[in-house]
Amino acid sequence: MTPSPKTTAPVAARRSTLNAEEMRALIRAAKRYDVLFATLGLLALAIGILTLAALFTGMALDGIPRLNSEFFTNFPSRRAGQAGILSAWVGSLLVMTVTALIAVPVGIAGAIYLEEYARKNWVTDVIEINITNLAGVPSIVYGLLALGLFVYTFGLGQSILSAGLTLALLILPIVIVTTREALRAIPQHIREAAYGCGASQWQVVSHHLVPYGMPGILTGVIIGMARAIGETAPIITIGALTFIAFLPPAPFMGDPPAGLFDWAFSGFTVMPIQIFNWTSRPDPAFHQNAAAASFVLVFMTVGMNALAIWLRYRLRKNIKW
Amino acid sequence: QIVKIDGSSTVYPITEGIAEDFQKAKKNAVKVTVGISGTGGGFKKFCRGETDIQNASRPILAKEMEDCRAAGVEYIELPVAFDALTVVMNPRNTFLKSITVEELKKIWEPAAQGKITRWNQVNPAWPDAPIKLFGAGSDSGTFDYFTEAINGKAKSSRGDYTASEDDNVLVQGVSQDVNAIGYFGYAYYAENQSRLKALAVAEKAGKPAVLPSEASVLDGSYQPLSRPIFIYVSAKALARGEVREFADFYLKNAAKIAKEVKYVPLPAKAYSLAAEHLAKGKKGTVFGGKNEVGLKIEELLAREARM
Amino acid sequence: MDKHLSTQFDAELSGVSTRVLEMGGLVEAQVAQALYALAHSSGETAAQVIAAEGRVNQMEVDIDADLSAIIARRQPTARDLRLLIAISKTIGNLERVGDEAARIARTVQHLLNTGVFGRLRLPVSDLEFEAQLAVASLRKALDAFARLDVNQAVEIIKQDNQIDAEFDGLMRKLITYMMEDPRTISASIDLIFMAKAIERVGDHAKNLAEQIIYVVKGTDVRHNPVEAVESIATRRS
Amino acid sequence: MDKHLSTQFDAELSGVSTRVLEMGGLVEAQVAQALYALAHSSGETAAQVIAAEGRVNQMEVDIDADLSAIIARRQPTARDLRLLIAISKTIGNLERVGDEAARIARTVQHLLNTGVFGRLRLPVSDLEFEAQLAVASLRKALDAFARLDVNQAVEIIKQDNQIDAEFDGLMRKLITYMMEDPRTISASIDLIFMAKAIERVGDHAKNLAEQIIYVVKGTDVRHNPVEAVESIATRRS
Amino acid sequence: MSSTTAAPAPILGSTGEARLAELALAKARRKRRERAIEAVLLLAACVSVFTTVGIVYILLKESLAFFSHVSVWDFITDDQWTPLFEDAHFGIRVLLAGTLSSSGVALLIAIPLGTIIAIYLSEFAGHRTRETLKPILELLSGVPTIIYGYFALLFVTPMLQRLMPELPGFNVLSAGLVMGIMIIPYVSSLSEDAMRAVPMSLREGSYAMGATRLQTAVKVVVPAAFSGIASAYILGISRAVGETMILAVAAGMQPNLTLDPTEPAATITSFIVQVALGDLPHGSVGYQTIFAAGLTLMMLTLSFNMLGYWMRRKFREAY
Amino acid sequence: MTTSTITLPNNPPPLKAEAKALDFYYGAFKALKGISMPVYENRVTALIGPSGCGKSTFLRCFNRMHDLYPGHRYDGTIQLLPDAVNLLDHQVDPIEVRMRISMVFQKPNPFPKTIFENVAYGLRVRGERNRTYIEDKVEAALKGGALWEEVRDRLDESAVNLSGGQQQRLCIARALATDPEIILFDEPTSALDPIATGSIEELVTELKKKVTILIVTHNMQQAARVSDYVAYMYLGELIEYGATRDIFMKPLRKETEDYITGRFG
Amino acid sequence: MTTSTITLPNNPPPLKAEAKALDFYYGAFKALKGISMPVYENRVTALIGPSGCGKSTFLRCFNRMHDLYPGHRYDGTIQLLPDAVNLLDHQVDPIEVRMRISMVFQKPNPFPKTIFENVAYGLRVRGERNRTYIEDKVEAALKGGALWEEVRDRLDESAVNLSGGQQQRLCIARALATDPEIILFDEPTSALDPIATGSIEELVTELKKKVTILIVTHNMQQAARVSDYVAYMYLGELIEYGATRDIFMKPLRKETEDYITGRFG
Ligand SMILES: Nc1ncnc2c1ncn2[C@@H]1O[C@H](COP(=O)(O)OP(=O)(O)OP(=O)(O)O)[C@@H](O)[C@H]1O
Ligand SMILES: Nc1ncnc2c1ncn2[C@@H]1O[C@H](COP(=O)(O)OP(=O)(O)OP(=O)(O)O)[C@@H](O)[C@H]1O
Ligand SMILES: [Mg+2]
Ligand SMILES: [Mg+2]
Ligand SMILES: O=P([O-])([O-])[O-]
Repeated sequence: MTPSPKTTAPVAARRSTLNAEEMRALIRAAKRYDVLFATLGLLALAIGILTLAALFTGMALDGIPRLNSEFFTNFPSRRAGQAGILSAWVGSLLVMTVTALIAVPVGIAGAIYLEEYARKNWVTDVIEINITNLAGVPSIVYGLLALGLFVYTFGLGQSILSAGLTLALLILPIVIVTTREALRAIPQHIREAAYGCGASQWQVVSHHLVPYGMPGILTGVIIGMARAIGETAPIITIGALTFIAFLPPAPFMGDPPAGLFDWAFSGFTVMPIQIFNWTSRPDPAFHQNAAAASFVLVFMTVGMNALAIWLRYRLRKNIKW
Repeated sequence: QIVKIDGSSTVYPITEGIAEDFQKAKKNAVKVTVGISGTGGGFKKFCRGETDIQNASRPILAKEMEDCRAAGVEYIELPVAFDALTVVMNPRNTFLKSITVEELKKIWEPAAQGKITRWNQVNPAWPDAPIKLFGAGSDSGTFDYFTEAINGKAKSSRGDYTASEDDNVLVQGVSQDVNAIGYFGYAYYAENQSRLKALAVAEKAGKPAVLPSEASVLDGSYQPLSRPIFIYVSAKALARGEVREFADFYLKNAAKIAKEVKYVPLPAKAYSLAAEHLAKGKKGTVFGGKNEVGLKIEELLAREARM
Repeated sequence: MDKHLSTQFDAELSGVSTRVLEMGGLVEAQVAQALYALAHSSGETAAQVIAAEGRVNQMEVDIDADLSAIIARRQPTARDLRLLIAISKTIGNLERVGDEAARIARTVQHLLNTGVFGRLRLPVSDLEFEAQLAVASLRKALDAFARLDVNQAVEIIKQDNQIDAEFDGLMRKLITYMMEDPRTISASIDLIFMAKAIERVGDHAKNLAEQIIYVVKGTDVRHNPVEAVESIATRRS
Repeated sequence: MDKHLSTQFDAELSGVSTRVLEMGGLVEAQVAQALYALAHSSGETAAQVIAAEGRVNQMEVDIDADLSAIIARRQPTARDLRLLIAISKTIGNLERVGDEAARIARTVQHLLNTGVFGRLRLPVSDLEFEAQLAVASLRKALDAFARLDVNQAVEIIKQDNQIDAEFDGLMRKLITYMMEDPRTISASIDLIFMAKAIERVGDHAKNLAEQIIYVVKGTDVRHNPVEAVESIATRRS
Repeated sequence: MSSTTAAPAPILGSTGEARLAELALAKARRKRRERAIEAVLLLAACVSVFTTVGIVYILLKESLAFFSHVSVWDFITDDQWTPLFEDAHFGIRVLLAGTLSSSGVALLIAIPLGTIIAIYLSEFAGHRTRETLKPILELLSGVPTIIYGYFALLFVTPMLQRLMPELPGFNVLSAGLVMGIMIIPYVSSLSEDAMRAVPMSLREGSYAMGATRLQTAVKVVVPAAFSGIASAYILGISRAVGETMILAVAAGMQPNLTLDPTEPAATITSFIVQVALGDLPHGSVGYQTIFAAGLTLMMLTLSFNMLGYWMRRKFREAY
Repeated sequence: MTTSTITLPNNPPPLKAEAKALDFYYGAFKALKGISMPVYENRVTALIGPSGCGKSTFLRCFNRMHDLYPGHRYDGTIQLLPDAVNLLDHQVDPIEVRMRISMVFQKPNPFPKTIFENVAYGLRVRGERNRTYIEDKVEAALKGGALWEEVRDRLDESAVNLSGGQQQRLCIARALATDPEIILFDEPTSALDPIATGSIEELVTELKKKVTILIVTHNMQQAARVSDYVAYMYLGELIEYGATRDIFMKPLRKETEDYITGRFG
Repeated sequence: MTTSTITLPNNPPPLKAEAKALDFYYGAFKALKGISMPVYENRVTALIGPSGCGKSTFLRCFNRMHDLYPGHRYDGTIQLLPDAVNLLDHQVDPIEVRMRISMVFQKPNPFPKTIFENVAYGLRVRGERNRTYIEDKVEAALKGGALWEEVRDRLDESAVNLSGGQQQRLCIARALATDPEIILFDEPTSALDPIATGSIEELVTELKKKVTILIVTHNMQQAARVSDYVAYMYLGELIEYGATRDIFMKPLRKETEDYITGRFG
């Protein structure tokens, strides 16, 4: 390169442009770090993914032999070979239903209030800190709360409803935070456009913000649910059952109106409790059951995560600003 | 028609087996649920009248009796099996053949905390190797029982040991460490004999060291570490046919199931006595709100009979 | 010409072009009338021509105002800008044509007032021929302007010589007249100025033609010899 | 005038203004030289004047090109645009002043060639007075233009009458001459045309002045009576 | 306009005052409806507040009972934690130490690895790689923690023991490591989101200066995304501090006043879960300890969150 | 405070609105200072001025957009004619105002819904349910927005897939669908390329046949091109108001001239 | 394929770069088609054309910005003079190219660092450590970016707090700090208000004394104002290249004229 003295500033006696050789050396050196870091990144990823793989293979090796149809259709039994997870997965399903039915509307509504209605002042700040803080409260504490509140104070007993409510509270912060995030990601000009058309605040919310925020909201809900489905401690605290050799009444099939919700007041067990119980049994055959059940549970979360990703992808396609 | 049971996880396997068979026998006409809130958590519910039957790995305590009284819950105490707390070591351990209560105390008493850390401090015959301790969590009935039996005072124990609610965890711990010693329920030992070795316990120096086994428990020679476990049946619930039926069924089948899940059944006499109590509706506890150790079966039966 | 994205701009441009043509028509008529007044010694017609001057002036001012408004509002470039610039020059020329017409008309009035027409024999018909050439040139120029016809523009420029030649001939003739009859001096001078005015009309027509070439070809051909202009105008861009 | 954000634009504007003044200086000199040639019968000077015409023409074309480039590139509005438009008109006027000077010079050459100066007594000095007025007017106008001085512009417009009056006087005088001595007719007509040219220079100076008022006041004052112009020019905006 | 449209009243009709009155009426009507909706939403927003209030109430109520038995001073200064023993000591420091060392280990894994992964995914990996690996990695946070517990105990600990034969079967290290791996996606996903959100124009600005990927990532993207990354860290910390089952299973539950991660230790959470599921009679002092411990934990996480909130405020970069 | 130089036309068209002594506050910050200005019916009035001078603020007073954010305050009036209601009156529901006065924003902001639903939105908000009526209106509005030909066959496609210029015309159609009396444009072309800009400008001049238009633009040339009247604002004050042609050829105030000629800085 | 109309100046300044038969592909899409064009030293060359015609694509070839994204392909060459390196050569490291050719983007994109660090960034990337040298360079660059006076007292404040126009000048200073041979500007003022735009334009004309400039703008007036040469592109092709004055007064190609005069659409 030419050493043409182009800079007029006297300070730049030395041009910062290096000669070609120097520059190439410099670039080579800098690029070495790139490669180094990329290796490091892959390594870090590998640690995570290998862990996951180890977990999976471990579970699979132990559990897959147990994964036959009876495993899914049998109730628990003292004989490991006959024990199944019927009551557990049905229970999990029902509890998740309650959780979703509570957490989704309440979480979205709360988030809407905080994001769209509430004045931005210290109260909102406090609520905000409060919510992030709730996200860090150990789940067992929710169990303690739920025991006092739902089981005893509200007299809901050790029911699917109590459990659903507890988990709903547990994931509420997640739903609220992600919903707020989703709402915040909707540009202000969309709101202004809607208001500009003469929409009222509620119309803006219901016609625009919620539908457009849906991908984010759903992701949050599903992530929350995935967390809830694996929770053990709070549900044990409120008194989930371990042995339950029958299913709750079929949802919404009883005699209306009261009968419709019989199921919600039924006793139940859920997957993690079944697993927890089986792992703590002395007979190693049960440990196999636990591995199999864990495998099922992890697959349920995987399924939910996949659903979240798919939904996010599907719904986002037509929403851009 | 539901029979609700909750409480100890120790008793759970027996109750579960009973419930399973009972439901089958009743062709699912009666539903039985069993929870594992722990003896304490279970009693809370039981004394509020929320459960029909309580699994308990220890007798009801004064505080809980009071709660029950306050709520007007009366109960019938039914011992259903023995659990032999088993002192275990690593199978590769070569120097431990047996141990005396004395020595156990030396290891486990509060004063040992931080001091007794090597085997030769307990018994000079033993090598100069670190002691690795594993024991029940301090919130469990097992812990209470063991401390009372060994250290003479419930809940009086050194604190620097690995505790776990989950006995499998302890099994794991002991099986991994040559210098380990630990204690937990017999069933865990029984299921893991390949990985653990039970340690014969001598009640006193000079007395013969006894290994835990059905026979040694039944004949009362495994002392002081065998303890009875119970169910408490709510008197009010007993009025319901299915609960009574279940309780009867329980006592009838307890021996079989207990064996099956590796507990030590009570002598047949004990079950018939219990059945009698049940039939008569004899309420209350024979323990006066305290845990007791070293209770032999005969004594228990005697007390029961006195009720 | 193709349409702009902005119909408003199109409308403004065509509006101003129309007004230019209108102005052109007006001054063309003025010149014709002035010559009529001269040929027919019509004081009335002369007066009309003079009266029209105000209108022409006003048109110049108005169109100029429009032009600057369009420039200010539309930021024209290239052909649009050249058109506006050409129009600006064109209306200046037209206004001056109007001036020449008025000058002729005023001279006619002057001659009528002094009664010269009755008394003297003047070569008015010679003037007429020059005038016809000039008016034809002007008309052609306006026509070419309306169609932005470069070929016609070149023709006009080529023909400008003719008018100049006519003027020179007329001059010589008039000088002879004056020499012959000194009483005609004053009137002849008037005639000379009229002839000059007519010659100027031709010049203006030529200027217009040059502007047309500028609009279409983008080259300013003023002050160039005819041949150069022709070659520029016929060059394919 | 205040600075633009764009120094380039400022430079372009002042560049074009400078060139206008330069052109003005050139044509002013041309006029002066032409008159010198006339007064001193200097064929040489006359030739110089004629030679300069090409330069003036070129300047007009160049400045015009600059103007359109500035308009195309800078999107000027308001005062800037008015200035550019005024310059466009001004250089047209200046070019015509140059033409008049050349015309005078050519006539001087013609007179010299025909040897008239030697043979005849012509009222060249009268012409000189008119010429002085006109040149003064032009100089003043250029000066006012440089400073965008409205007051001076008004003065120039007011003084245009004087030149016109001079021209009329001269005309009458020349006609007398011609009548007296028909031999002078041809030369006198030449003189008349020269006088007319000088009068036109005055007109152009006046036009310049009008443009100054346009730039500063934003009002097109052409074709208005002097009083109206004065009132517009002195109105406080 | 067709007659079918409800709203805007004809333009003409009434003017001035009269029109104003009409408009006021319409406004009042609309206001009422909107108010009702707002009230419902507010109620929903308050659920989380109620939850906190409930938690705090329960924790405080029982803690107060607890502190009537145990002095706060002892609670803070005692260096033994044996609340359920005959010779009861209530030195929360012991549990805090466990919590800190386990969180420390976890964060020492999760924060660097999470950050590196985030940078790698956001700045180095191709679109495909990112879109496949990120969700896979996120699965790590979806695995029930009890499974991790056993993984730590049965897989990681023996592995570590091969490297460190002295390592006890229960130790904070292995639990912490696994916990760290579990937390990685919390850190990496959120950080990656934050880095994604950094406008491409900023990156292009850096590359255009001749920067390499790493230079761009470290000098431009990370600082620009710092507030988001900090949130991710805070969440990771909260998660680490609040994690229960892994520690309950694998860390040994041994209340040791030590920060040495190769030792077994008990943490606040594992203590709580242990006691809450145990045999203690409710209402006993022993049982109440879990509330005091829970309160301590909550204060701990609260202070982290406040810190995080303050940091986000301070470092929120506009771009 | 400076007084404004307001040149009213000799033969004024009917008034559509009129601001009188309008002050506006963002909290304690006075963003508009005593603005008085006419808005003529079926004319385009452009607001120009340097960034931050309050153009948008002024514009957004006309549909009470400020009401969406806390801490604002209006003083003075904006009369909407002919019914002479003060838009800023507390009694007047901003929603009512917005139904009568539409707005088109800087960035095209179609809703991520179908093209049809975007245009129909204003009608839906008004509770309109008659399907054929809505369809007719949508078609008319899209025609008014010079978009009908381009989208007639894909009314059910998502609006976000349109090009920027089309999106902005869609937003205009959306604003038109409810027959507003005034349309407010806030820098409607600043996000568009010159060709899209040209078509929007063309549309604006087309629209004024039917509706009164107020447009904020930071592009002086654009103001010059599209507007009939121009208001030059500076630091929250109205400096000069007059016919566009006059403002751009011969503004009366030196401030205006300096801004227009690029002498500001 | 159309052939380009290229009018080279009579007395050409030295060449700084020259594109020859440049094709560019985004995947299978050919975005640039056989572009050949000179870039003269110390001159401003503007690229204009309708949206999507490939202006930015062409510009970004000069600093190999496309290399950041997968699926691109260059055909043809861009010679950088005087050393006659083909910038697009696979052997040439894009980082090296970028060190020699700076770029300023559409939206001001200061790094969220201090003003000083922003300007020093390029030096730091080059591994420069000498503090006084860096300080001198930063000062010189800020002076070159006409920002020194405004920020000299707050070099340690965050750059994101500057106004848009200042940010853009900062980005220019950042680009200047490393003494680039060419600076590429991609619509550098489209996010700015007219006054800030004016000052950037002024700066660009100032800068060309020291450095060669290539600027993309969708504002034809801007191209007219700042550039010495203009290239009009359409659908990936170079339609016409010539001196700015000629292009804007008298383009040779009808396509160019139509675009410039607003007849495109
Ligand atoms: N929400 C707000 N809170 C406080 N001040 C504000 C707010 N919005 C605008 N301002 C201030 O009010 C003044 C006017 O702002 P406005 O947005 O109306 O300017 P503008 O003329 O539209 O500028 P631009 O051309 O940049 O859009 C500015 O000084 C601005 O800083
Ligand atoms: N990353 C990309 N992948 C595929 N095609 C692209 C990509 N970027 C641009 N294009 C296409 O290449 C063509 C040229 O784009 P480019 O951005 O260079 O246009 P431009 O002239 O700069 O337009 P604008 O004025 O809108 O910035 C367009 O057709 C565009 O759609
Ligand atoms: Mg604005
Ligand atoms: Mg581009
Ligand atoms: O659960 P336990 O009561 O048996 O310890």
